Amino acid sequence: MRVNVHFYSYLRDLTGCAQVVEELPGGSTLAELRARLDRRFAPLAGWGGATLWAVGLEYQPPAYVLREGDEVSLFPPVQGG
Amino acid sequence: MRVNVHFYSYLRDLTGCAQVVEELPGGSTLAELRARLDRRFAPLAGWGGATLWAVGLEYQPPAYVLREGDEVSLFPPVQGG
Amino acid sequence: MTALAHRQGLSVTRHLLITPEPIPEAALVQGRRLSRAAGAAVSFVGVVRGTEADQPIQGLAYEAFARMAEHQLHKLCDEVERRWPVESVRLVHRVGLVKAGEVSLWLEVVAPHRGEAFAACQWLIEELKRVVPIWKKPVP
Amino acid sequence: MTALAHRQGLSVTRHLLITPEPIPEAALVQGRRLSRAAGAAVSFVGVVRGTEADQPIQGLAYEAFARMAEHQLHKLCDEVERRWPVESVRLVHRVGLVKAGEVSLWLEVVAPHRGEAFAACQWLIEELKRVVPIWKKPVP
Repeated sequence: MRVNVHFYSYLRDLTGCAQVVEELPGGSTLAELRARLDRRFAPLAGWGGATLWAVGLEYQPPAYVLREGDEVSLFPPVQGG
Repeated sequence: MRVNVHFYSYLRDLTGCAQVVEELPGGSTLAELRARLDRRFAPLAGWGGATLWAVGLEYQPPAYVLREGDEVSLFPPVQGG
Repeated sequence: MTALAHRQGLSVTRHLLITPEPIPEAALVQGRRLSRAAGAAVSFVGVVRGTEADQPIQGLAYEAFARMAEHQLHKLCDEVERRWPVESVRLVHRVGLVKAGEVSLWLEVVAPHRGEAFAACQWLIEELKRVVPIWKKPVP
Repeated sequence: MTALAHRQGLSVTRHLLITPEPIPEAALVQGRRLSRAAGAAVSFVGVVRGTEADQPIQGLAYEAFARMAEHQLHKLCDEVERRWPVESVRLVHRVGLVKAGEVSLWLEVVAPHRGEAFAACQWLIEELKRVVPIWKKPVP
């Protein structure tokens, strides 16, 4: 299955990429997606900060099971205000 | 000695008086002034609410010793805002 | 402004007013002056509610012992400046008849960070309601 | 508005905006609408400080994941309305370059009494800084 992955803020700077399509086995989790992304984007693997995950407009934990067409977002801790 | 006494808000309504001059023995306290005022203004004696005292622009306790010419204010608990 | 800068004597804006005029809120907002250290402005607007003890009222009649009220407000601001690194405190309290829906109190505290701005603003209101000689009566 | 009235479905004003435009603070203040039960309006204004880690900066560049930010803000407002009897929540967050001294966040909560207005306003800012996807970078 395919998911769309969006990077924001410092994670976009690290990967040099705003959006990428990732192909995964059915039933993969966000944690498994992260392992793939870390291989694809070496600087992301070296990112020492926290990473937040959203699918669509909601936060999800690493154990979240992805579905075909999910819009996944990765970003550093938020800092509004 | 003489002091000027000012009433505010509900205490002015009770006494029907905004300001009065009171003649007292030297060394009298605010508590002693209050006893005199209660005799002079019966409704004040019946006032069940708290009374705050100021001399000049500062709050003072009942034991405060008055001086000639003091400007004394009596008022109910404040309610600004 | 840090507490240190404050102790070093950088000036703190202080604007305290008791007035029978309507409070010009938008003009007060536009009149805000900020240092480069200012990060947070917290304001409180007190509005006269349209009911008192469940009865509709026209408004509240505010009365102040004005000279003492101003003196006590200055003492409260002195204490605010001792406790928190505020850079500006502006307070306007209206007296006379304030109709339902109108503003009776406008207060703004500016500080480097929001925690101290909120704390100073809330403390100032609590103390104002405890020691500043202003009273109100419902006008039916 | 009491919590009961709120549960009975009296409408709560909710105005949430993420915008690259300067925040029209005075117009927002003048645009406030109050019910007869409103007694307190608490507002927080976040201002970009002129220094970051002791270095002078030109400003902060704010970036948002806008659709998610708006969705998360609405969820926060839902929770505010469950917890406190607020009658209005208005929030404007600016994105793009916000120069030092300019307003990045404007937030106002209106409620019957000040305690709940302060509590809701402070809670909303804390949560915004925890869950609303907006980021900033200093611009030297």
